[in-house]
Amino acid sequence: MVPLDWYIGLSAVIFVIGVVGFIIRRNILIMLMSVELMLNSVNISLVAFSHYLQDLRGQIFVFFIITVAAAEAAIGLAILVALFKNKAAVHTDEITEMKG
Amino acid sequence: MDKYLLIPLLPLIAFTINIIFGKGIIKERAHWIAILAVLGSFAIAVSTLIEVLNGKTINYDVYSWIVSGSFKVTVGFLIDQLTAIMLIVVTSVSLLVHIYSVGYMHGDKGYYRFFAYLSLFTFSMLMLVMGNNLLQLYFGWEAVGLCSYFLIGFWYEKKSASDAGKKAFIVNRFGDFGFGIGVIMIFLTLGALHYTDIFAKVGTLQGQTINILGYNIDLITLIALLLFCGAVGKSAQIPLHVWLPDAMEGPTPVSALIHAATMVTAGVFMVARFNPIFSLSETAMNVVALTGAITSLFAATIALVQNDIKRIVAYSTVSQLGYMFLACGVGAYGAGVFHLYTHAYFKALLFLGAGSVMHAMAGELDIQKMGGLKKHMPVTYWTFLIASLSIAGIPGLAGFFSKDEILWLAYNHGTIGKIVWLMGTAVAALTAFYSFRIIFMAFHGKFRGTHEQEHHLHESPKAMTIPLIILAIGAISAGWVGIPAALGGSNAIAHFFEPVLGHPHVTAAHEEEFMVMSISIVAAIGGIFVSWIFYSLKPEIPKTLAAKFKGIYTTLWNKYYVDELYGFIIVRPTKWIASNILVAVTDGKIIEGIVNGVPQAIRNFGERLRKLQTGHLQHYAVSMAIGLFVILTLVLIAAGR
Amino acid sequence: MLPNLFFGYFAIVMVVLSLLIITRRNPVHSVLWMLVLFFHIAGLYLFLNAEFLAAVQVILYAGAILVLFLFVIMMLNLKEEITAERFIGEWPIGVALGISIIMLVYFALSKFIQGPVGQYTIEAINKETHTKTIGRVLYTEYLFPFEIASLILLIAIVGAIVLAKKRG
Amino acid sequence: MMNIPFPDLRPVTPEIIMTISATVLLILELIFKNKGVLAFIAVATAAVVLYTIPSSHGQTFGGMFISDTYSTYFKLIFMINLVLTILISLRYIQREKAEYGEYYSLLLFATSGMMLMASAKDLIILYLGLELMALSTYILAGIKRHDIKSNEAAIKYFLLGAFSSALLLYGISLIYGMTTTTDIYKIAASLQNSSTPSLPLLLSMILIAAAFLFKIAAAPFHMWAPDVYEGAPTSITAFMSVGPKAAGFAVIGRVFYIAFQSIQTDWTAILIGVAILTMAVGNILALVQTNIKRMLAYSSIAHAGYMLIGIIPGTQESMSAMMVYMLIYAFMNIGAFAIVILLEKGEELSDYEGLSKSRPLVAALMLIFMFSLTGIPPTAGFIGKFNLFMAAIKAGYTWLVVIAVMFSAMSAYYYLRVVMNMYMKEMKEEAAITPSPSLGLAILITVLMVFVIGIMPSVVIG
Repeated sequence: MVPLDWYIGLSAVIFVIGVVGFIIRRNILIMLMSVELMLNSVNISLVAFSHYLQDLRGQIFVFFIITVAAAEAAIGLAILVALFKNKAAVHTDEITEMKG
Repeated sequence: MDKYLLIPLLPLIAFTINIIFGKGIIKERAHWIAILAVLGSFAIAVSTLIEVLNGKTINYDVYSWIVSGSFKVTVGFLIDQLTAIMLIVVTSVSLLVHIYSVGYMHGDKGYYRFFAYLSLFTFSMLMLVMGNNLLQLYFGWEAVGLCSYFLIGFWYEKKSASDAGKKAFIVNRFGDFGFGIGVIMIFLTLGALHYTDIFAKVGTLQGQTINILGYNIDLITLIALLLFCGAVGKSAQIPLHVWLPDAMEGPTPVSALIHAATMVTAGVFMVARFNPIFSLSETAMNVVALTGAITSLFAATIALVQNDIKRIVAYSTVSQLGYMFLACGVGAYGAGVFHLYTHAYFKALLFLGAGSVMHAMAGELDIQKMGGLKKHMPVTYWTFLIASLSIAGIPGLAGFFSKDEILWLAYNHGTIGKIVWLMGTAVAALTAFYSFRIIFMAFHGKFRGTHEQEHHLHESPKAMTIPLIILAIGAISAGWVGIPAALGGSNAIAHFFEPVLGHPHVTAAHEEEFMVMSISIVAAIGGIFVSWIFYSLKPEIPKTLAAKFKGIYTTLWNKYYVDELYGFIIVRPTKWIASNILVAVTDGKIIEGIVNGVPQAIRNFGERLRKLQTGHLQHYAVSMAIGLFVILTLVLIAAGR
Repeated sequence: MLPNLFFGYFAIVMVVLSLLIITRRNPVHSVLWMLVLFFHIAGLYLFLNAEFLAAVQVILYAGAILVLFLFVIMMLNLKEEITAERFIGEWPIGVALGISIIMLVYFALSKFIQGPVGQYTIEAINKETHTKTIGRVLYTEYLFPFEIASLILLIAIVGAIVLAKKRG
Repeated sequence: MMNIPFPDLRPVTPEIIMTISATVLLILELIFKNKGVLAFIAVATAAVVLYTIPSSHGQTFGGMFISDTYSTYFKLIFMINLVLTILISLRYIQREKAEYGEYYSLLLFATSGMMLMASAKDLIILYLGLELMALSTYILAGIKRHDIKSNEAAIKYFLLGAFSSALLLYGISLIYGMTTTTDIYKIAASLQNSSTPSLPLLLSMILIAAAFLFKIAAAPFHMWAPDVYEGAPTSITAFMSVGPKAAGFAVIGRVFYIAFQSIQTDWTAILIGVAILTMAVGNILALVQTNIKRMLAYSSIAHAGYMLIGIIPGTQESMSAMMVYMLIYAFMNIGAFAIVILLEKGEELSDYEGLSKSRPLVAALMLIFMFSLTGIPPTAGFIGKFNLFMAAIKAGYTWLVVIAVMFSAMSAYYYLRVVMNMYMKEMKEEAAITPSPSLGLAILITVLMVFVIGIMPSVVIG
């Protein structure tokens, strides 16, 4: 059987890739995708735990996370659309009206 | 509701109503609320006095604000004989001044504001005298100071008024600084803030010393002197007396209420209240007695040559306050408070009379430009005369009994007592002289002002004269509660105060008392007589004297150059340091250097820090990630070890 | 051995896909790589005996969320996007930070000890079928969070309407 | 077929009423043209909920949800926050042309989310409650959708919020892997046995802490706050500066004290550092602001720093002092925002110059709130700080209190600058105000409470 540690490692790597993507990309859409990446890494580890711990809680949690991720994407994109209507900007360094 | 609580609460309610609705709804009706409130307080104060006369004392905490260990911040009332008298003084004078102000302040654009401040002041003063703990005293102390600041600078458009307000505020800071330290020291050494606890424990401090810069200083003396510092500031004693004469820039009712009858006597009240502490330190007592005597003499001499009617009365106040401290210093606290009580009436009357004169003279204050006012304003004249007779110490009037009690008890108090008695008697003569100088110059003789002013002369409205008459009754009769045994009285007031303030035991015979009494009567009558010769019979004498003793005259005229001295030793060096040294240090930015230096440095730092907040989303995420990274590193290293 | 190889394939492909997602210049490509990634994740779920979740992953993520992304991408000016700078100026810091964090996480997680084993063994689940088990648990034990999740979806709809709908 | 008993709904009655009302409001929005009706229903809901909270104690849904005195207190704060926000919103959202019926519905949903967070005994509920609150707040922050600043605030808040909740999830997943449970109390029991803290546990604790610290806007996770507070509609800024912050503190209290009890020394050390940094950043940066909403944002960061001092000692007394502080903060902060809303032009500090001449009453009210935020007696702010600092001193954190007092003294500088502007500077132009009965009521309530608590602290302490 595949050791649990492998799943943990995989999940950690994808999570950090998501973090890095979030930090370095200028495009808000890609940042949103990076967040989805992070959430998916969490899902992977939760499903793996669920399997190895013989407990369903992890999978139930994943179900909720997917739900929330969908809601989050909908709202995030709605905000982006609202922003886009006022100012055709999808890059974070173009929306620095407020600072200091 | 608790009736004692209502005493300070009513003026507070009046203040709140007037300050909130005064500008819009109430406007010219502001006085009704204020007067009704203080009338209510007065009525309750009278009923409280009756209870106290029947032997009841009240001491309880109304409300605990913060309790944290032995640090208890509470609002509580201690109503004993001392407080009961103070309540009567404060509420009655305040009531009369309120009524008087209806006429005096009529038509002023800050009418509602004036009454709001008066109410606030009354509230603060009542809190001060009714408190049963040090912090409440301190609160009242600062609050009356603040109200005084507002009221002196009431006509803030006038520069001299706002300057005087600032001066009063700053000079009082010096005194209050010492007072504050005194309060802290009492809490630190005794762990108590309530009077009863303090007085119960203060005996344990006896003999303890504290080492300051290598000198062993008696702890009780130190505490007493620190408290006295506050009294010196608030009651305008030497060397902090300079603010009071300037405070006359405020409206006259304010001078009468705050700067004659009530607030300035808070220092005397405080010393009397803390008599268990003062009595334990002979040094402190002597300092109090001498400060009082010197101030009294000093201020009386200045008053001799001033021409501004309110200034003369102001110096007279300083002088009389000195009298009260003199009394406290010789252990005659009861006599001091008795004088405080009689003084409140005749001095308030003098101020209000002066205000009435000013009203008629369209703001003129110089007595040289007055004269013959007697026939134009008879009520003012007669009441002013009664007040002058009372302050001069003519037998039968209020001032006589209280002043005589002080002099007699001082006379019986050892060497120091004899010295201050002599000074006190001299002051009595001087007081009579300068008081009647006003009478003769302002009310008798020919009018010396302009025609326009003469045409305008009139008696003041009823709202002003009625308080004068009531106060005149007080100036006559207030002293009758203290007729000494030597004159066949029972000296009721001394016995009344005895449980709280004690009473020095005097064994000397009545004959000796008559002697002391006669000397002061002779001094008073002599003063009046000389004044009559100088200012009525032969008006050229003062001018010749002034020319002959030019040095003395100018010294007195310039109030012993104290303001100039302070200007020289405090203000100028400070300015010099500021403009020379600090400018050199801070590149011409004096204010930034002192006041804004540190904040500016922080601001500069903030401005730099602000650059980090770029508005760029990623930078925020990076900051979060860095924060996470740092915390992770630190914690994992700490745990991994 | 075979499962390990299978996992190895999935792991490597998923990491590579993740890297591709965050580095592609064209957002459409990122979305498409993400689609592939989601299929792989679904495969991994199957591998972990979570058939229901695998289906949800494909239907919801690939079918709904990514489509939503594509709709929004259509609003962008892709021509300009392709020529624009991809990364922020300080991207090396971000990458360095990422590498440091993964090292720390690896250091911490190398001491990972799994918790006690529960009652839902693979046999027990297989007996009832996965979907049914999940459904039963979801509607009994987890009824409360399920209701909250429904509220979250409701406000997602409300939010989208409030923010993006044309109104007078 | 298994027979499953229907869960006991009594403990969740307040939440059920709240969400039903929120949903009904969505429908009523189509019926009523006058949105004031919706606001009234929302306030009535809050009142009903407040009435049902005390009788709802207990656990339900298999112990996922707990209603106890702790959650009750926070729910009280949420209700106050909700009611005051609605009162200050009514006229304001009309003025800002953002009068959507969904506004009130979303406020109720956000508040339900906070209530769930305060009552969550299970991390799943906690997460879902947090998301319910967060997603509603993102929308509310961006509800002025024609305003670029509002859009910017929403997108910033949203992206960083999503990022932080991903951190939270990762932390939770690790905890789950280590303990096979998501129940806060069972986690504690499971971790009790291990004598030395394991590194994965610390990692997950830090990740969870980061997410919570993000919600309360503590440094270095605070940077969203000034931008979002400035850009969001002012009424929502008031809402956000109290509600999510209180909810954040509620979950910090519960999760850290119970689930992470075994590693208390570790997280205490982190929180001390964070608290000091938060106070420093909040106070120093507030000094240099020229926009009052931004200044209040930094001030709210600083206040979060003070409140963390209540969490650190971990005594009963300090925790309750923190909760009292939160309550007081709710009143004085929303009060200050209410004044900002009252003024037609009130977002820049220079708008306050000479306000005492043109609007003496407004200036006096602002003065009271500024005094209270500074912590000058006899206002509630003083009581809050005194109580909080005393509790910390009694627990032996005198040095921390000394630092806090220093920063607090520094805060006088920027709060009193508003007062200086109002009273010492010359008036540039007559300040226009947009009064309304509801806004007046909100100001009256807040100013009364600032004084009542300030003068009679026993109403909230003990």
